[in-house]
Amino acid sequence: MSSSDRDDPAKRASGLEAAFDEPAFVPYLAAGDPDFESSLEYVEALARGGADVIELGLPFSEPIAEGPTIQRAVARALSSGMTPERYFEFCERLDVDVPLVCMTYYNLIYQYGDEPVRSFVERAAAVGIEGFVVPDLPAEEADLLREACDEFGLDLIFIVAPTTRGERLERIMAQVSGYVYVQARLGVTGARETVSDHTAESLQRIAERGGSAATDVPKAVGFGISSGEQAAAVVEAGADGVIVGSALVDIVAEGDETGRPTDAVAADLEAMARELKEGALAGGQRRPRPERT
Amino acid sequence: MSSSDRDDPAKRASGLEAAFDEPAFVPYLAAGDPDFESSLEYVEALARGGADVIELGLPFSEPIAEGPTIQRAVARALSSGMTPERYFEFCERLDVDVPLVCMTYYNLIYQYGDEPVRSFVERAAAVGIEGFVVPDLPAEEADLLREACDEFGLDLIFIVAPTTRGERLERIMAQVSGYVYVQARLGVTGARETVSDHTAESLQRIAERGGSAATDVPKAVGFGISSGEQAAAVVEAGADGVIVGSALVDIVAEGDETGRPTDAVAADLEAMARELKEGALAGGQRRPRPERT
Amino acid sequence: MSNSETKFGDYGGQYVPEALMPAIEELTDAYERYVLDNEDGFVDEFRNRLRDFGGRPTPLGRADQLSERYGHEIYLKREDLVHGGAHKLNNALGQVLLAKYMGKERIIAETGAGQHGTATAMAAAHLDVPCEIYMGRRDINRQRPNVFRMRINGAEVNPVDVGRGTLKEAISETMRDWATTVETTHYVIGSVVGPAPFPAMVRDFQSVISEEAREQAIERTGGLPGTVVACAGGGSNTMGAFAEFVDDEGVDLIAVEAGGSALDVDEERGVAPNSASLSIGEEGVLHGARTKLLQDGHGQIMESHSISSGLDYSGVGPELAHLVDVGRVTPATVGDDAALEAFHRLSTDEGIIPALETAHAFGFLEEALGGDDATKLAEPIVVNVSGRGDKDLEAVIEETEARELPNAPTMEVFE
Amino acid sequence: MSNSETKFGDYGGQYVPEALMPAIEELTDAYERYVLDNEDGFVDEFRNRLRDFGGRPTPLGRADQLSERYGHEIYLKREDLVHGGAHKLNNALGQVLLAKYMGKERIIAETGAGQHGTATAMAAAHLDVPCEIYMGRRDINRQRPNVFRMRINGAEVNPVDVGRGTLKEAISETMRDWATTVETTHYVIGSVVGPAPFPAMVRDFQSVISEEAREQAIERTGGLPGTVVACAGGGSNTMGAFAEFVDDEGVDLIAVEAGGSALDVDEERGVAPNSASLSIGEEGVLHGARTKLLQDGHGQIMESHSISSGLDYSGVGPELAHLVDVGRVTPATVGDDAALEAFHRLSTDEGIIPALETAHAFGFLEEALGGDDATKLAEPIVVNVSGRGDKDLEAVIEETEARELPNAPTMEVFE
Ligand SMILES: Cc1ncc(COP(=O)(O)O)c(C=O)c1O
Ligand SMILES: Cc1ncc(COP(=O)(O)O)c(C=O)c1O
Repeated sequence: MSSSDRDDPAKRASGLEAAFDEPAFVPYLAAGDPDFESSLEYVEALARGGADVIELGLPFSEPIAEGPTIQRAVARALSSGMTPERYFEFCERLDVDVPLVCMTYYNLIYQYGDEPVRSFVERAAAVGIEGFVVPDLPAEEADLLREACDEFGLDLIFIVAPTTRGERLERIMAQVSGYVYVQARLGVTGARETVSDHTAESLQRIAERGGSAATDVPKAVGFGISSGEQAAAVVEAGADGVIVGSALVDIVAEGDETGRPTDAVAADLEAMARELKEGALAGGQRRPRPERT
Repeated sequence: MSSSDRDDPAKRASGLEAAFDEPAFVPYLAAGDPDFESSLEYVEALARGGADVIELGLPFSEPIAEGPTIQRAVARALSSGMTPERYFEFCERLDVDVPLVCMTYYNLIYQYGDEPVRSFVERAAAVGIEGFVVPDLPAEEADLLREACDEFGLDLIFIVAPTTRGERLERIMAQVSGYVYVQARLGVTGARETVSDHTAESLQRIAERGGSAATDVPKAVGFGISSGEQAAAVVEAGADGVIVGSALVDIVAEGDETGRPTDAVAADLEAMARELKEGALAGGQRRPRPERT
Repeated sequence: MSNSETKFGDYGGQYVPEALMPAIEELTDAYERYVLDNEDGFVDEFRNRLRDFGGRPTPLGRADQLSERYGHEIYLKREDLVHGGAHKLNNALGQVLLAKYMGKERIIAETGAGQHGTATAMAAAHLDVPCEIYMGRRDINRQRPNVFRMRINGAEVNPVDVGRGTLKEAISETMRDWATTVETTHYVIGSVVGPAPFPAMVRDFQSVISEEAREQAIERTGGLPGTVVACAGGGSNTMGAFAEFVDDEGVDLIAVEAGGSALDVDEERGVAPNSASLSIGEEGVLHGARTKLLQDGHGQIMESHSISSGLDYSGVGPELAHLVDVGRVTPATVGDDAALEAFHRLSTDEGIIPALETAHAFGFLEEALGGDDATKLAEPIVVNVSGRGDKDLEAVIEETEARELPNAPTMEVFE
Repeated sequence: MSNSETKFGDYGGQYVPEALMPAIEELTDAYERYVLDNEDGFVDEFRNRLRDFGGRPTPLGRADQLSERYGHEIYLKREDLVHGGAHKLNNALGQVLLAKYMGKERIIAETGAGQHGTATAMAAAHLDVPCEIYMGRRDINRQRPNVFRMRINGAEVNPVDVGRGTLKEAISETMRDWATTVETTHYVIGSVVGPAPFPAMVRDFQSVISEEAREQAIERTGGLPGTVVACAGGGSNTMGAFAEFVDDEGVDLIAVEAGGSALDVDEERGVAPNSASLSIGEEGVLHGARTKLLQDGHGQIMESHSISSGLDYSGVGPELAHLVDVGRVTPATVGDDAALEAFHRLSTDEGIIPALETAHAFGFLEEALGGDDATKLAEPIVVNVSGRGDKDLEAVIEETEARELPNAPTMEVFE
């Protein structure tokens, strides 16, 4: 991620939001799955396929928010030797031109370096990461991370769940930056055949109680999206972007299990990325989007 | 047992006591072990070998006073179809010239016929039985059986155990008739290599607390005697006779297990009987027996 | 000095080998002095240990789901919560303690389900007396966990290979040991059976159940129960649950026996496919007492049968036989299938996994109150939960699978 | 309205997915209203059910043989006598009842040793709520009887095949279920771990242990105990046994963790051959709370190890971590071998077969008081017997045979 204008911390926050100027495709992969070098190629393939932001997972041994697909990805990455330090090297090696978001669990952020949290954020900023998604860190416990993000100019993305309502929603929306991760349905990550009806409902709720951030901060919908069609539907329902993880990890997993060549897997990922990106764009065209288009 | 002078009830009691005029050999076998016909031959062989009284077991399903050897004999007899009725037939068929004592458990005596206990005793008397040994019937519970025995002129033999002392001993000795079954050691029936030292001690105790019966009623010692040598030692210690069960049953059992011909087994039994009888006689010679010899 | 009862009507007595009679006289004396007359504070120590070691009092709790199901107020007396998992400790602790007061150095006991053996092993370990348990080979194999427990408590377990290898044979074998070792050894008999003074003494140790239940019922419901239900093998939990109510004429007492697979007897094979001696047994003498027995026409004892080892016995306590004869106790039978169903019902509906023995008492509730031709029982009903079912898990699973019971859970979670 | 504690010093908090936060807020509210303020008589019903269904109070009994062995007055708080066989029901019953008050229709729980799963399944059956239990595959195989019990109580048991298949994975998987079903479902967490309000709430449900023990000690010994000893996995029996003594400065509180096979960690393999998070763990965040953890230098959670499934966990309750940091609670460790020996000692000497978890507390007694360099502990000593060992029999036999322990009985009675 040898980029130029993201060296200035002040600009980063806008970097993420800008990625949603058109309906965005936000893929997730676990760094180091199934090994360091293949994983680099896979992430780069996603960028080629049209990713607007990449959520790059730093694997944690207890991924309590993940379904079986990503649990296994995390296990593969861990056993291939992925560590926070190697993760940062991975980011440095990565040759993509899209913003990176670090997706990980709080304990890894907390344990790194001499100063809990701050050391990790500092190092993340140095390797070009622009934001964080931390599934086990609700807004209530996020002060330390928020401070460090502010210090180094990174975004702190929060998840809004179908159960997040009323005052909670207001509190989260007041703290969020970069984008809002709208969880499409209850449960853990994992590809689904059909996308839940919660999307429109959730976006509606955010619009009602989200305050100024509801209009200012993009809303990316994730959890279960696995096809261009679904991506289109989600965007049509009002999302500013789609987050896709398990459907992509499935391709990596299958490649690993069947021993396919890395470049073949990378090509499939790129094609899948393209389908999803095109879906998102198609969804955007199918609806009136006066505010952002 | 087609005998003549035992038809008169009044003479029966003396019949048993008379058997101890010289040191007596009192063998035990379970009637019907391992089958009706062989068993007849075995009992007759004992008579030929010198038995003075025969304790003929009527098998009961819960022989709580018996060791493994006799338990197995009882099981063989039961599975060959022995019942109280068949037992009486067995006695009728038996061609021996020695008094028979029925050894069984109380429930069989209690259940037989229309009148509890009395029916059984009546029938036993009719087939020529002269006495009873009932291991699970202590003197305290023996009233009904005693009455019936008196009515039909049979002896009721009680066991005196090593633990029987003081008043208990007196009470038992006051009720006993035929002979006293002196239990040589604690425990259950079964052949032993060595005979316990309790014999002399028990006889001593009986002499002290046994009242007139201590001198009038013969004392037969049993539990564990398995050789002529032991028989001699027991008689020498003062017994009027030896009761031998398991050592004889062992011969029956071995014959049954190895499929030996009945007459060969019978011959062995007869030889063993002879050894035991001779042992008893030898024991008698080795001690001064002014009162009875 | 109080006198112990040796007969209950015509039942009871002391039909044992002479070698044991002196010990039984000694025991009778000790029973009268220590248990009946509290000499040397025996009863106080017993009660304290029952509380501190045994966990008494046990609760009397309302069975909400069953009460609703049957439209009757149902309360459970929770002997399953006694240390070791059954009422058996009440007696075992009493007898082992008594043996210590008597200066005995060694304890032996028979066991069927293994509950009495376990209770005795625990009591013996607690009171520091060596202990050996006789157990039929068949029962060893169907009650493995209890065998482990006895061994782990330091008791020897002596397998009995005679006959069918169940409780009857174990009792006979223990009596044989006792006949050999009677001078130093106390035989802790496990139910209200055997020669006097055992039936009265075991009842006295167990009557803490009804003593508590009576008080608790009055406190909780404002009065005496209408009905008390208990399963009956030898009848110790039964007599324990009934004892203090026997004089309360208004309280119905129901003893539920194992109906096994059928209520008849196979004279030919000498086998009764049930253990219903109160219901179909005949008077006779076994294991030291005159009582009701499963026997053939000749007086040979039949092999009994029950899905529950602890009820699988051809005899029954003489006092219970007497109370049935005089009409004070009503006998009932529940078969293997109904007991198994009741086992699952209590487990899923009340969250209490009962012993298979205990399950028979609940099978009776279903049969009396569950069907279309349901009768009424006098309320409130107290059911004695004589023990917990941990020991029965493997057997239950096997028996359940063999029957494909509709209300039973599957076990396919294991690979 | 009372306020619940969410932090204990720096420990505790609520580190959970956003989807769960509303449920946790709802739970916090319910905890404060029902548990802390007894709204709708919740606490009264809870106490009554603990008594009638759970069998409380449990006794505090003197351990005669151990007292003699160690020359110290030793008393046992008998949580092994609680229905189900462990202290776990205190909490499970409280939470399932609370779930009903909250209108939840479904119960889920994780379990390690199976004791919490069993307790939850029993409570759910008792209160008529459907229930699913997550259990690691490895634990399923080493605690079979408890799996049977859960199934027989009507609970679903969901095997967790992830990772090493122990408690850590089961908790993660239950959290995943909860994240999916949170609107209708209550997650009955099994120890004083997890996000607030669980650690405080579970402690409150368990503190009945020390409430009773405190009263009983005063009544029995005329004063407070000098020392209270409890094993610590997550720490619920520990906090339950300590809670009411925390303010009694003179009472020493000792939390005994599983020392496993060694007290170090294998960073390379990511495995700690122990479960001693209080003793050698580092601050971190796991399963919703900041606490002491077994983790590698990167913050990855280590697989823990203990001979006892119930202690086999990489974390520990945040309040306990805090009490250790401030010096109020002293941590200690006892390894697998010493725990197994202590298991046999309690079984043969006191007639109480403890859970392997519990055995660690007794292993501590031996190590502190048994050797030549024996220290003194303040008397009287109360040891919390957190559970019974029925669930551990097979494992104990296997582990014992592998070690050829001198004080252990053999099992050759089986053919
Ligand atoms: C739990 C339980 N209930 C009942 C019984 C039957 O015995 P009793 O009829 O003496 O209570 C047993 C015997 O082992 C038992 O374990
Ligand atoms: C008997 C027993 N004791 C202790 C524990 C450890 O849990 P905690 O530390 O929460 O009491 C368990 C857990 O399963 C247990 O079953």
